[in-house]
Amino acid sequence: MFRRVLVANRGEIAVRIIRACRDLGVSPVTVHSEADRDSLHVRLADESFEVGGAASRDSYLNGERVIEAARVMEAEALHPGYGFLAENGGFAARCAERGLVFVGPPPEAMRRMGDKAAARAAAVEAGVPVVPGSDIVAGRDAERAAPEIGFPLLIKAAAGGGGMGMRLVRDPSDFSDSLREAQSEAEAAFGDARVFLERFVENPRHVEIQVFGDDFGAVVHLGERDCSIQRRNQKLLEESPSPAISPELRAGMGEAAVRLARGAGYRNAGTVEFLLDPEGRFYFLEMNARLQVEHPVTELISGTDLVALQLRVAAGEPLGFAQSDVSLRGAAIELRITAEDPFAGFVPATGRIREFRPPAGPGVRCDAGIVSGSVVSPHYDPLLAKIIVSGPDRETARKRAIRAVRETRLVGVASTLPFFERVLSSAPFRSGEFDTSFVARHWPSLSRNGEDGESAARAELAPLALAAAAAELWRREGANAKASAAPPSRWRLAGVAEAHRERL
Amino acid sequence: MFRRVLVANRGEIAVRIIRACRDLGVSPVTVHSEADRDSLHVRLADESFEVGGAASRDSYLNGERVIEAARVMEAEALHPGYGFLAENGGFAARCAERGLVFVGPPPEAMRRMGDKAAARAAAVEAGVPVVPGSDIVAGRDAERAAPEIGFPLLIKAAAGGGGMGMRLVRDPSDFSDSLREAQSEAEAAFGDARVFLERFVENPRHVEIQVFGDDFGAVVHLGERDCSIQRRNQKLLEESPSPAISPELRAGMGEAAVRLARGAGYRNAGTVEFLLDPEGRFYFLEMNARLQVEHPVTELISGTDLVALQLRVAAGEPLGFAQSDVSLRGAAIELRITAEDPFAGFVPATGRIREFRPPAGPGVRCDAGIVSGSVVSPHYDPLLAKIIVSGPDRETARKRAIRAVRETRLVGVASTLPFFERVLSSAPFRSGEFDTSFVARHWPSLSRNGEDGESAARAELAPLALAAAAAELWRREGANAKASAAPPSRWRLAGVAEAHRERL
Amino acid sequence: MRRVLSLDGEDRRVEVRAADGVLRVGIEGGGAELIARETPGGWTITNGRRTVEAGVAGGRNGELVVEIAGHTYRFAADQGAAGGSRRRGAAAGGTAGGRSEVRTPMPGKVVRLLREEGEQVAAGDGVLVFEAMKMQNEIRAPASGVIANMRAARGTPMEGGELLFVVEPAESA
Amino acid sequence: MRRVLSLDGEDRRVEVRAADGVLRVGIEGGGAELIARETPGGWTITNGRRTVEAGVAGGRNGELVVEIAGHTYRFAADQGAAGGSRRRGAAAGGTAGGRSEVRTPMPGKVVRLLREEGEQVAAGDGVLVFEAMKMQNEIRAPASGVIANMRAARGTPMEGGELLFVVEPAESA
Repeated sequence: MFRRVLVANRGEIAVRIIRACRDLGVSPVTVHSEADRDSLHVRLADESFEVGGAASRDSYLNGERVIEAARVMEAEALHPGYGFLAENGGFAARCAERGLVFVGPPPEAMRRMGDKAAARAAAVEAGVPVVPGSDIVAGRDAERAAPEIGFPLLIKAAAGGGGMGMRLVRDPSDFSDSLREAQSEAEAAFGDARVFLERFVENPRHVEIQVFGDDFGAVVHLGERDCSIQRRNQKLLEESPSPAISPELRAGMGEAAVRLARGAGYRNAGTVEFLLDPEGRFYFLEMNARLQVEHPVTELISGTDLVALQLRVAAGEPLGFAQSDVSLRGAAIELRITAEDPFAGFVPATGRIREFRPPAGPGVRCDAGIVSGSVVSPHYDPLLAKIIVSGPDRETARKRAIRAVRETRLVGVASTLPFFERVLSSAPFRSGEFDTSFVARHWPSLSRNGEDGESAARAELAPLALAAAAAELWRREGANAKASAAPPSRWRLAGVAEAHRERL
Repeated sequence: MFRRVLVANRGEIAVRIIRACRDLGVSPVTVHSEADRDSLHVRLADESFEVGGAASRDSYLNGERVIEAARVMEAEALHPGYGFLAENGGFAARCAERGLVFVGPPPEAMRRMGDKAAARAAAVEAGVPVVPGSDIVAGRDAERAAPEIGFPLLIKAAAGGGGMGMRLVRDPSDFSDSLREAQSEAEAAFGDARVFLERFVENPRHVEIQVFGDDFGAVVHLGERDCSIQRRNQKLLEESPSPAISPELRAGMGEAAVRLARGAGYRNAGTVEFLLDPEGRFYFLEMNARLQVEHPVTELISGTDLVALQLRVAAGEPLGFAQSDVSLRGAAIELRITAEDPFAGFVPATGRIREFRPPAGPGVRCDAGIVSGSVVSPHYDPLLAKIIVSGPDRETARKRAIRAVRETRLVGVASTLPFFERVLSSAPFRSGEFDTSFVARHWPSLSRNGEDGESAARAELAPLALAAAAAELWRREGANAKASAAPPSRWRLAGVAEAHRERL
Repeated sequence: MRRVLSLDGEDRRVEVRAADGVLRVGIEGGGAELIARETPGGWTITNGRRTVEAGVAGGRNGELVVEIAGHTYRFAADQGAAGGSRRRGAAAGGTAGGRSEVRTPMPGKVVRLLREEGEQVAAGDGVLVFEAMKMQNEIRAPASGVIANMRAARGTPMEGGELLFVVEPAESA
Repeated sequence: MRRVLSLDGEDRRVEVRAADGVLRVGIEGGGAELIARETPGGWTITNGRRTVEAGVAGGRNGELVVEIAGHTYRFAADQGAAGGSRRRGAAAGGTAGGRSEVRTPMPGKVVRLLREEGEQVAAGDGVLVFEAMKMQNEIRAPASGVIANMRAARGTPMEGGELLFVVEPAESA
C-alpha cells in the first residue's frame, strides 16, 4: 500500500477519500484553493498545498500545480475524486509520466469512454444494447431508416449542440417535414447539414451498474443504483435496489456492464449508465470512468468500501473476491444535500453556515464537506453533504431517510433538505413507480403549500418561531450594546451562550 | 404498532429509542428532570414531561410520576432504556396494571433474573454451566467440598458484601485456616457465619450472548459480544465477534443462552453474560433483562434494529425470523465515550461542552446524547456518546475506530477519547489476546507518555498549540473590551466568529 | 425589550425578558410565556409541553429567517429597533437623509470595481459588476454624490441583502 | 497584543495581530507567523503546510487547555494580561488586597450553604459543603471577615476553579 496519497479534490469527496486513507493507515495530503484555506478537507489532511486562486481553473483544475503539490508533499499516488481532473485522460497520462500513480482506470480506457461515439461503438462491440439509431443519413436513406428505428424518434444534427437541428418526431407522417427542417437548421447553424436518427426513449428510468476491475483480469459488478430522481440531468436522490428491477434484469444488466468493462480493458471503479424503458428494456447511455458521487449507496448494500478498494487495486493488489462472493443486503437511499433553494427554482445559496449538525444513529451515514462555521462560496459545486440511509427493505430505508432529514440541523444557507422531506413522503416516490420526469412532474405540486403556505403544523409552531425571532433580536441588540452589566470572567468557558448567561 | 411511546430515560439511549420510534412512524415522547430541560432527548421528542428535580430518585426513578407522564401525554407503551426503571419488576407490573405496555420482558422473568440465586438456579435447571460451587457448608463438609470444586477457589460469606468474609485460596493447604478466618470475620461483620465455596475463574473474558424472544414462543440468539475491556466491572469497549470464540463455541454458548431464556419464559431483548476461562470453558454469570448499552455492536453485524424489534415484539408482532435466518457479517467495535479523565484515575468531569462534532463517514455510527452547548452535570451517568464502527474484519474495524476517535471533536470536558486511542493502538488489543485484567494490567503503562509526557508528535505541534492559546486570549480580551471599532450590523449572520471578522 | 415582528404580513408584539438564566418571551394575545435558551444555531423554544430547536439566520432584505421542524418563517422587524432600520425591497437598498445604500440583489460576488471610495458619481453611473447565478450585472449609482463606505471587494462571496456601498450627497462629503 | 504563555514550565512570548480577516501569531524565536481562524470549539492553526483544529477550553486553576490531534497542552497565562490574574493552586483561591477568593477544588456541586452573603466569619469557619466524586467536604473561610460575592448556589453543578465566594476584610465591609 502507498505511504502517502494526494487527494486532489475538495468538499465531501475529499473528506471521504481522506477517511479511506486513514482507515488503511495511509497518510492523506490534499490541495486547496485560496478560498478553501480553512476547509474541512484541509483540516483533516496531514498536509495541504495551496495550488491557486478561488476559481477552479486556477486551482483544482490546474493539473501542473496539482502534480507539483504531489511532488512537494512526497505523495506516491493521486486520487482525483469526481469532477475536476477525474476524467481527464491527458492528466492521468501526465501523472504516470511523473511516476505518480493515478487512482483510476488506465488513460486509454478513460479516453475511449470519454468520447460518446467511441463509447457507443465499444458497447455495440461488447454486445451491450444501445439506443437504436442510424449512422449519418439523408433523404431517401433517412426515410427508409426511420421505420426501422421506430417512433417516437429524434433527428439530431451530427455537428449539433444546444438543441439546434434537433427534432422530436412522434408521428411518422411528420418525418419528412421534420427532416427537412432539421437539415436546414443544422446547415444554417453549423454549416453542416448532416443528421442521424435515434430512438427516443420516453420516460426512462436512469439505472446504473457499479463495476470494478483489477490488474489481474478480474471484473465484477456490485449491483445497480436507480438515479431517476433528477432535475435537468442533475441527480438528486439515488437508491439501490431499483424498485423497477427484477433479479433477472439485474443479472442481465450486470453482465452487460462487465462485458463492456472487460472489452474496454477497464480497471478500478467505474459505472455503466443505462436508460431503462417502461417495458424493462435497457440501453447503454454512457460509462463514467471514475468514482461516482452516489457510490455509498452501493457500499451500504454490499458491505464494501469502494474507495479503499480503489486504493488497493491502484497499489497493485488483486480485487480479492469474485462475482459469486458479492452479496447484496437490504436497501439504501442517498440524498444530495446541496446549497440550493428548492422553493426558488433551485437558485444557489451562499453564506456562512451558522450550525451544521448531521443526522446520526442506526442506519444513517453522513458524508459531509462542511462543519459549523464553514463558508459556502459561489465558486464550487453546491453539494454540501450526502445523507445515506440503509435498512432491511426500501420502506424502512425511506422512513429512516425522512427521520434523518428532519434531524439534520443546517442553519445559515438554504438547502434541498425540505425538497427531500416532501419527495420522500410523496405517494409516487413511496410507490416506487416513477421515472426521470418525477421532479418536473411532481415538484410543482409538492412545493406548493410550500414555505409560505399554511398548514396546521406550521401554524401551531408559529408562536415558537416568533419567540425564537424575538430572542434572536434580543441577543443581537445585546451583542451590539456597548455596556454590559459586568464583564464576564476571561477565564470562564467561552461562547456567546455562556457570556449571556452571565449577563442575565 | 403503537401510536405513541414514552421513552422513560435520558441521554444517548433516550435519543436512540426516539430514533427507532421515528423510523417506525411512532410518536416519541419523553420525561425529563429539572436539570435536563434543554437536553437533546427533550428537543428531539414530540413532547416531554418534567417529572422532578435533578436527582434521579426525584425524577427518572420516580415510577409514579413517570406513569403519570405517560397518561398525560397519552402514550400507549413505555420503553425504559437501560438503568433507572429498566430492571424494576415491580414497576413493570405497575405499568401493566395501568394499561401501559412495558417494552421489555414479563415482570416474572425480570424478577427471577434479577435475583442472583434464582438466576443461578434457572441456569442449572436449563443445563447451562455455572461456576462450580457448593451450597452452604461448614467444617468437615467444607473440607470435603473444596477439592471437588478445585483451586483457586473463593470462600464467600452467605450474608456477605463488600469483600467482608471473603477469602481467595490458591493453595489447598491454606484452606482450613482461610475457612476459619472467613467464618469468624462473617460472624463478626454480619452475625452470620455461614459461607459457601465457589471456583475462582482466573483472568476470564467477559462474553455475552444477545437473545430475543416473542410472544409466540420463538427465541433466537444474535451472536456474542466480548466485553473484556473493563475497569472495575464497568465495560469500556465491546466487540463482536469475540477474538476468543470459535464457531463451535459460539453455537454452544448461543444454544445455552436460548435454553435459559426459553426456560425462564423470557420475551423481548435480553443478554446472557458468561465468563470464559482461558481453556475455553464458559460459565453463566447473570442475565440482563433489558436492552444493553452495547446493543449496537450486534446491530451492525446482524443488520438488525434491536430497538425497533423490541417495539414490534412488545406490540404483539412475531419476531419474523428464525435462528437459521440470522446471518452475522463482518466485525464491530463500540467505544463508550464518557466524561471521565483517564489520566486522572477516571475522575468524572463536568461542564459545558463547547463543541461536539461526532465522527462520520463509512462504517462509523455515533449514538450521542449531547450536542455542542450541552451541559454535563454530576447528577447522571457520565456516558456522553458511543462510537460504533464496523468493517469486514476486526483489523479494519480497529483501524477505523482509531480514525473515528481522532476525528471526534469534543471540547470543554475531559473524556475517555485518548484512552481509546491508546488502547486500540496497543499490541495486546491488536492481538486480541487479553482478558478482563486488560485495563488494570496495561493502562498504567499506556497512560505514561501521557498528556504531560513528551513525544515527537506532541513537540512538533506545540507551537500550533501556543498559537491557539494566544488567539484564544486575544478573543477573550476582545470579548470583554467595552469598546469595539464599529458595532456589527444587527442583521448580519450572527456568531462570535462573524462578529470578530467584522472587528478585524 | 419590546418589539413588533411581522410574520406573513401580520404584526405581532413581543416582549423579551431575561430571568433565571433563560429568556422569557411573551406574545401579545398569545397566552403563557415561552422559554428561550440559546444554542449554536439559534434557540430552543419551550412552550411547556414541547421543546423545539429553532435555527435562525439572516435572510435577504434584512429578514430574520426561523426554521423549526422543516417549516420556515420569515420575520421583518419594526423600524423602532435600535441600530438597524428595516430594509425595503432587494437590490436597490434604501435612502435615508439623502444617503443611498446599495445592497446585493442576491448571493454572489463582485467581479469588478468600476469606481473607488471617494469618487464622484452621477445617478446611473456604473459602480461595480456583480456576478450571481453565472450572470454579470452592472450595479449603478442610484443618485448623484460621492461613493462612501465601499464594502464590496473583488472576489469576496456575499450574501443577498449585504451592503455594497453608499452614495453620500456630494455637499456632505 | 503581546503576552507570555507558560507551557510545561517554560515561558514563551507571543504576539497576536489581526490582519486580512485572520489572526497572525508570532512566537519569539519561532520562525514564521502562524495563522489562526476561529471555529466553534477553538481555532484552526496553519503553519503553511499543516492546518490543525485546536480545541480550547478553560481548565482548573485558570489554565487554558488546548487539544490538538489527541495531544493536550496546558497553558498558564502571564499576570500582565488585563482583567484576569493568574490563579494559584487549586481550591484555596487567592488573596488580593486583603480579599480572599475561595474557588471550587474540582468539578462538583454545593450541597449545603452554612453561611450567607454578608455574614461575619472567623478564619476556619465552615461556609458551605461541597460534594465532588461522591464525597462531601466542608469549605472553610481562609480568613476572618465578611462573606461577599457568594456565587455558590445549592445544587448547581460547578467546574473546577470556579469562584465560590469571597471573604472581605471586616473593616472594608
